[in-house]
Amino acid sequence: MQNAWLIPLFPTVAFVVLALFRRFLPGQGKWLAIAAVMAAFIAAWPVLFDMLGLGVGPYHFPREWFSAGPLSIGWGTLVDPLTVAMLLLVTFVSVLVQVYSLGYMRHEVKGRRGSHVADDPRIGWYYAAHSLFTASMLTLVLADNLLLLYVAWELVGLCSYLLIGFWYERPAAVGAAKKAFITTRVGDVGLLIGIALLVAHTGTFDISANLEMVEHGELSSGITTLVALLLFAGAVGKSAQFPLFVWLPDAMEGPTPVSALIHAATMVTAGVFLVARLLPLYEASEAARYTVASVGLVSGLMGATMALAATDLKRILAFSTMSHLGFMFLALGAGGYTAATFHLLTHGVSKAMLFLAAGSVMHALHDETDIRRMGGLARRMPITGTAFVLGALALSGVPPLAAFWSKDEILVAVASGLNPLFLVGFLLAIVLSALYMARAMRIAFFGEHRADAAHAHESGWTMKGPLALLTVCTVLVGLVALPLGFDGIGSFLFEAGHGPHAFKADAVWMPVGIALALAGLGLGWWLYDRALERVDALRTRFGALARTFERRYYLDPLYQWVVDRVVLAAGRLIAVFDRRWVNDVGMDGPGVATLAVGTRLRMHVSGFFADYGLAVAAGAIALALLLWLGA
Amino acid sequence: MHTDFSLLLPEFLLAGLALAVLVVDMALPQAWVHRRSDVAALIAVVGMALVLAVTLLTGTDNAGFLYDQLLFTDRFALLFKVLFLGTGIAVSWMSQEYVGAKMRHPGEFHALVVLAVLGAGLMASAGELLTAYIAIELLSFALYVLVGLGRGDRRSAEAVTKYVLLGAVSSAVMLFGISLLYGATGQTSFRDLQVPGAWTPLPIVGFAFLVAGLGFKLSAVPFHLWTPDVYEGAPTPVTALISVLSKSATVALVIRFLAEGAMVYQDHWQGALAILAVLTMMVGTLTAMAQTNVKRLLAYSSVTQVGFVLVGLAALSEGSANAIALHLAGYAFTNLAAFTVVSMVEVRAGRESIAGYAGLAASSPFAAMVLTAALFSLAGLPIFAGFITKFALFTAAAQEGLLWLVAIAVLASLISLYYYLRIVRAMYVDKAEAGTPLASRLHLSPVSAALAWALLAGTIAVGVYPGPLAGWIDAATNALGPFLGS
Amino acid sequence: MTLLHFQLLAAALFSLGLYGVLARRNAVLVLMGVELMLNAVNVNLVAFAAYRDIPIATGQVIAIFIITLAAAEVGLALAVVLRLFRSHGSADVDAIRGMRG
Amino acid sequence: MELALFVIAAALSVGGAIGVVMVNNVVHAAVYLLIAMLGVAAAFVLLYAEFLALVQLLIYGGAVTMVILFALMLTRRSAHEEQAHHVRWPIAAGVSVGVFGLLASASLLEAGRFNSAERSGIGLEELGRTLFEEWAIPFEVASLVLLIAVVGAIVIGRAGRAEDIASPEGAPPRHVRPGTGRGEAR
Amino acid sequence: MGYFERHVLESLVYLPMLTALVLLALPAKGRSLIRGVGIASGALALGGSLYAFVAYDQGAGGFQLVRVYPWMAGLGIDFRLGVDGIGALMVLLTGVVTFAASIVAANRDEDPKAYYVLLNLLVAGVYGTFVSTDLFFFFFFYELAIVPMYLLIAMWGSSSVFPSFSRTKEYAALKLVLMIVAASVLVWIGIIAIYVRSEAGTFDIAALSQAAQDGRLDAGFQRWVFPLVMVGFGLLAGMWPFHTWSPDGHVSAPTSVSMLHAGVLMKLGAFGIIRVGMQLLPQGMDDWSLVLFIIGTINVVYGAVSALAQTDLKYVIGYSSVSHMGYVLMGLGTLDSVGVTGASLQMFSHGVMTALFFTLVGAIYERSHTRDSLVLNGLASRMGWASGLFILAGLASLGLPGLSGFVAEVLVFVGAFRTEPVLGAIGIAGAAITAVYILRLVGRVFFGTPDKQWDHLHDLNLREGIAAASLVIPVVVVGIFPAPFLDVLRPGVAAVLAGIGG
Repeated sequence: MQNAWLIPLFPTVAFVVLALFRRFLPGQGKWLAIAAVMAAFIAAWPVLFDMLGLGVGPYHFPREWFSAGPLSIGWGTLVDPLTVAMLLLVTFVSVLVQVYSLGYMRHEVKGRRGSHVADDPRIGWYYAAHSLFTASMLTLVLADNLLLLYVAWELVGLCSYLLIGFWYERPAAVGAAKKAFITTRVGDVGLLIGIALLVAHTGTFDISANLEMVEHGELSSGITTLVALLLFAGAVGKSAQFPLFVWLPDAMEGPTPVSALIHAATMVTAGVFLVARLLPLYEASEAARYTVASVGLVSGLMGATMALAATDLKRILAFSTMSHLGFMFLALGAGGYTAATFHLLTHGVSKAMLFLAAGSVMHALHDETDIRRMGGLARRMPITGTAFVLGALALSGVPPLAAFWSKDEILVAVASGLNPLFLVGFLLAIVLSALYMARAMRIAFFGEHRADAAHAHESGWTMKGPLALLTVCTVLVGLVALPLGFDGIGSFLFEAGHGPHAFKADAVWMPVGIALALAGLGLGWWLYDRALERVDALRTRFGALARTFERRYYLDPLYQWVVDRVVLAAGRLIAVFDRRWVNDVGMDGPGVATLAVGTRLRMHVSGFFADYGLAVAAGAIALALLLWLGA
Repeated sequence: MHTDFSLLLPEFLLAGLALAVLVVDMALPQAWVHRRSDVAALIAVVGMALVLAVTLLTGTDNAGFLYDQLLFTDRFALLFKVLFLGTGIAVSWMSQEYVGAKMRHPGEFHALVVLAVLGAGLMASAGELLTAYIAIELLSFALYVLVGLGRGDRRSAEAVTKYVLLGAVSSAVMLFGISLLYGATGQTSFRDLQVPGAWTPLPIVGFAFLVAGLGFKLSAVPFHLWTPDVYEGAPTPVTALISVLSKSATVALVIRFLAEGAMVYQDHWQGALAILAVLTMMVGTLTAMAQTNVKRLLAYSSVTQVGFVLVGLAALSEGSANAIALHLAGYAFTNLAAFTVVSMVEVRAGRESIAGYAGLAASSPFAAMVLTAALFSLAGLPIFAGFITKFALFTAAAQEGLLWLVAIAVLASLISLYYYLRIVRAMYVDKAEAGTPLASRLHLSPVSAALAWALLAGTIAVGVYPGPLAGWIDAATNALGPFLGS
Repeated sequence: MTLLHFQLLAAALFSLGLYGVLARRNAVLVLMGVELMLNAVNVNLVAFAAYRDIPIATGQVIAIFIITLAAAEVGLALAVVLRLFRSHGSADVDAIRGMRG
Repeated sequence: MELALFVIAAALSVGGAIGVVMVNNVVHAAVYLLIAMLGVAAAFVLLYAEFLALVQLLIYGGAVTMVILFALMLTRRSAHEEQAHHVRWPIAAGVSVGVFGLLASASLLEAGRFNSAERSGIGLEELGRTLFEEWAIPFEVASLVLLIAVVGAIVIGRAGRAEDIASPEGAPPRHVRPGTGRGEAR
Repeated sequence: MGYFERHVLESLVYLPMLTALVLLALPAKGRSLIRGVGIASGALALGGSLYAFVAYDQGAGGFQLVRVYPWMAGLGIDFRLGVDGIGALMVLLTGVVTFAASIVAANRDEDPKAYYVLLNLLVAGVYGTFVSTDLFFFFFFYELAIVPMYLLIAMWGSSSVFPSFSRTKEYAALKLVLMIVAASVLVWIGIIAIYVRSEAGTFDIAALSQAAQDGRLDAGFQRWVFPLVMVGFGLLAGMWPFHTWSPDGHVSAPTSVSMLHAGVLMKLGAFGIIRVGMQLLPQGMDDWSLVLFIIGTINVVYGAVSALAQTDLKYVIGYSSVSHMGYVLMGLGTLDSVGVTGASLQMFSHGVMTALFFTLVGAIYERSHTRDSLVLNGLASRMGWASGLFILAGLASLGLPGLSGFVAEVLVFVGAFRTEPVLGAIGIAGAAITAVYILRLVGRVFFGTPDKQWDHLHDLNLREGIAAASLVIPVVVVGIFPAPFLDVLRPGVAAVLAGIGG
């Protein structure tokens, strides 16, 4: 377990080798990357076994990285069940996605002699970035201190940026990448401020030490709340929560495997991970806790409604991701540590699978993503179709699929830990999430063929295999909630101090949850029939609302306005101010004035002899008077 | 009464040298007439070099004074005599080409240079008002004639007229001052003027008039107005002579006068000299900004430099006397280097406006480099002499509590950089118009080039390792030590 | 009759000479002004020398030097004026403004 | 009696001086200069400096005035061809009055402080001995000054002649009049 | 101490001077020989700098590699050399940037002789400043570094013409030189004032520092002298509002000069604040630290916001330098051991990073003859290495972890939060703006499909590659293994702060 730090090392090495020497490697080194991440995946298991054998920890292995003044910054590891779970999730999904990419990244390449199907020309770079991402994400979950966490946090953001913008010839991809980076960066400002503020007060970056101080009340409540909120800002950005979610739908411009890995299963969950990791901090502040819950609920509802209005298959999934991440925050806000982290895992698996399915569809349809141009795909692509349907059902909360179990936990947590208003909102969100999943499923995979969908076919085993494997996991992973063989996930993923607890079927909320999910699904199936008449009628009825959903609550134009009219305008204003006033007047001004004085002053040498003599005489008198009167 | 005439051996030799130059020039065989200029220059340069050697050999242990403090042959005088002889050698050297190309009286020219050096040396030695006055007149008369020796263009006539008439007026003012001082003390020897409690109106006016007259020689504002016109109108080597020799000699005289004759009243005259320094620096530097003629620009630049020296004079102490002497030495190298190039460009390319210097760097990289180095030195940038000499000067002034004056001085120094850069820009950045002399390669005469090399080396040597020179100067000002010490 | 009388006489001569220098346009007249100023100096010197408790020769010696040098100066200056006249066609110092600024 | 003599001497010199600076006719001015010199010589006599008075008469009255008159002849085109006074003469007058005021007030304030009441003369012998013994070096230097003056007068006097102006070595650089900056790119 | 160890510092000063002399003696026609000599000198400088850096014993601390040569006894000036931890790091920085710049300089075609001569003078000045422990020589070399700037920019620079305004190289050169000299005027006054007031009779920094400790420089005196020093040195560090010479100057200067100037010369300013301001005027620093802090924060935000509106690549980098030097000023203003350490490391980090930027922009400009980010596009497809490295530099600039900028900035921020959290927060926000302009620039210039007109562009050649690599390596190494650098800084920072009693 003390060697857990080696896990990120495998992909790191792969990254370094690929980044520098990929042109000398066969297939630009993609096999190396896969091997590395596979090694990491394998290496993660001993940690789990250690933990099962030794107890849940947490285990802290500090190591110094560098120090400045009184501060010491480490690269140590903090291993607790959450870490182990994340390690497995990240490496597992990474392996599958990288394998999947082998197929996905083979497409039409324009060469000198026409186009042919081949690996993307920059496949090596693609795998390098993937490796870096995996390494960073693993570091993030292992980090024992906030600075190392932040380092990894930024690096996963960078990888997200690089991979979203992987096809940098496409302006949309470049724009999306930029937007993703900058938007999350806004949150990161809060995160870094929060870290700096916390460290300024506690004097250490170490997470355990900080939490200990928080629990011992060594920080004033004001600072605690402030730090908690600032750190949460980072989580909001990274996990695409309201109001910083705008980058997530655009991020779908990247290759779909990237979306599956980064924007569904792993990176976006970093925010949840962060809050979960620092939950004592939030529990110490009611305001922070409620903020987290509120943002989570609002994001959950907004994501769901936007998913309902979106027509792009990947974006529907993206909004769904946002919505489910919202549920996790809601759970965290409610104190449902186990619920949130469990949902993180189940959602991660399901959503990755859904994305892979979507990728499979896109691959078959020449990058078509509009669900209105699909239809009847289930028949043409049985594996993909099965997977998608299972995924949709899972996320809707249909038992016994993955997300059912975790959603139920969240429901229980919300019902017990928060104001009833949150419960109402969450119930609505459950219905909505079932509804939009049904919609996507119904329109894309059932009904009649539209456009190119007729020629769609399944892809090779590299894509089908991971998809199938994830589907199986989606079906099965939720069952770990049950005490099968061990005491269930609740005995493993529990927050220190709250104690382990086994899964308990709640007599009230489990049926309610199932009923709502089924109702949503049914409603969706009924609403989005072939002709979409019923929907159109609704749409005309609630046009403004529909438009609000479609336009993503107008946050994009608002931000665009802020960027164009405030930030860039300020930039232009300052630039002109800098040139005209600071430079031309402030700095050149004295110079120009001096020169003007000089130009006037030179006329004092008039050329007249008399003036010269006069100056001598007058000067002599003046000097005499000066000396005389001065004496 | 000490009347050891052997102490004055260098002076006698110089006088003889001047006559020899005149006589040889007149008696030159017909076959040599076309080399008149070279012969005169050679005799003057070699002669002055020999005198320099004699001065150095005899000077060190022959400290003393003649005729009841009339003339001092102490180390202070020796230091300046060496400086003046060096200046004279350089000016004669650089004139070789100029005089040959532009003048009809090489013999007279070089003889007058020698006499000017003699006059300057006497100024540095003079310990008494009348002797000082006559030494000043010797130098001034030589310069009057040299300025008038310019080929018969209108500018030369104008320059010499203004110079002679104003010089006479200033002499009269100075003499009136001397007469009042004499009247108040009954003495003319500097050391006898220093009577405590004698700072009363009549001697004050006398002191003021004396300073005004010396200020004229120094080009201190407001007595400076002749400077640009004379600098512009005079033959360029003569301009160099005025700017270096005349200024340094006057400064030497002023130092000795203030040290031996007026130190007890320093509190009284310090403020006035400081004001004079401020005026001189600021007017000089501001006016220089708008100049278009290189020689005029250098004229105002020399006014500014005098302002810096005045800062040191206002704060006169042993330290600042050292610094002033160091500054003058560095300034001599620097300014002579600059004028060597200016003179060369005038002779070879007929250019003396700043714009006319366009393309000099391409045409003659060496000349441009020397001039640039000289200008940077004048601006007070390292590794050139100007940096350390100004630094020493301002530090010394600040030590006497005149930090505010130093602040103004460094400000003036900053402004001066602007106009020096204008010349640098013309030389390096601007391109010569096709067909003009500087559009093609400009060949330097090896004689001038050798001088330029030597002066450049001196400028840099003072800039990077002033220690030995400073030590020598330190020993020299020790002669005035008893008067300067606190 | 005291020293003061001579001092005032010298001051008057000096001021008048100065006025001549400053107000006159003909270079020769300017030169005459200078001569007046120098004479004022001489009056001063000689008077100071005379009104001393212990007579000393310095004042008169200086005056002799001044007279001599003044004469030389006149000679030189007049040559200069001649040259000015030749090149500019007049001896008017106001007219020589070829250089300024 | 002595006072009367002083008044005469002063009147001669001051009157002459006024003449020098006021009259328009340059030749008249030269004559007035001579008168002023005479007045000064008279003052010298009153100060027991007979030798100096003699020198004054010889050098000024003889040499200087003659030279000046020659110069006037050589440089004059007509007697009244030009305005003799600078247009800004009031300023000059002001400054001159200022100088007088300064000198006079300084003298008045310190009258009697630096001098004895009685004047005394110095013997010619004493004067000569001082001049040639104590002041030998300045004397020799002065002779060099005279040498320069002679050389200079010759050289400069010749320099302005026509053949000299049209010198053989090409045209001198065109002088650009400062202040206008024409033809000069800054 | 071995021979080399005894003489390494002075050798670093003499080496460029000697190179300049040797070059002067070479015929101007032998271009490849001249370039060879220039590059060899740069390599030697790098080697010497590395040696000096390694030779510095961080355990012992204090000034090391000390040499004293008598120079001018009258004023108490000696040629004293020595480095403390901060100086050692700066020497290393100078070596790295000099090496890269001397390689890049080989791309200049016009008059390489004069160019290398002036460049070497500049380098001599920079080295001299970092290793001088005599206040006079500190100032001497400080000014020496300015001397060649005018010609380097005015002769070899480039003018910029924009629709709304234009900046000629002559203007930029003049402004740069005059402003820096104007600032050094303030420094000059400050130095003389310190010398006089201390009555130490020497310019030895150690002795003057002792005088300050002994209270011979009283608080009132320090209070009025410190702003002179702060503004004087601060101007060279790009301190707002005296920063305007910097973007214009960097834009107009030829590549290698921009590298040296932004990379090293600006550091002289900050170094001066440390050496003179903090060490000789501790009380003044204490009084004025908040002002410095606030100005630094303004720098950060103002520079970043200004950079947002720029379209010229070099202007973006120029303003980003203003912004990044703000972190240095902020860090110094904290007077906190973490903050000052961060500021010192930021000096190094910004130095290599910005030199890398200019190397790459220069490479792009020499090929495309434009720096307009609105015209350039899709370069990633044409100049892969250049684009990749530019993006790397950009990421370092926006404070991406794993690269040098991050460590330095985080330390500055933590230091800031330990003193003035609000300013720290503003600084962090400024860092976010950096991301905006860097990513906008990268998106426009490197991504997208390249126009036809860029078809002929080729990637970095070997020389440029070596230059860039020599700069990238420190960026990455400091980002990943900052410990050796911070360990060297530690004794220096501790000594500086010890005097301030904070």
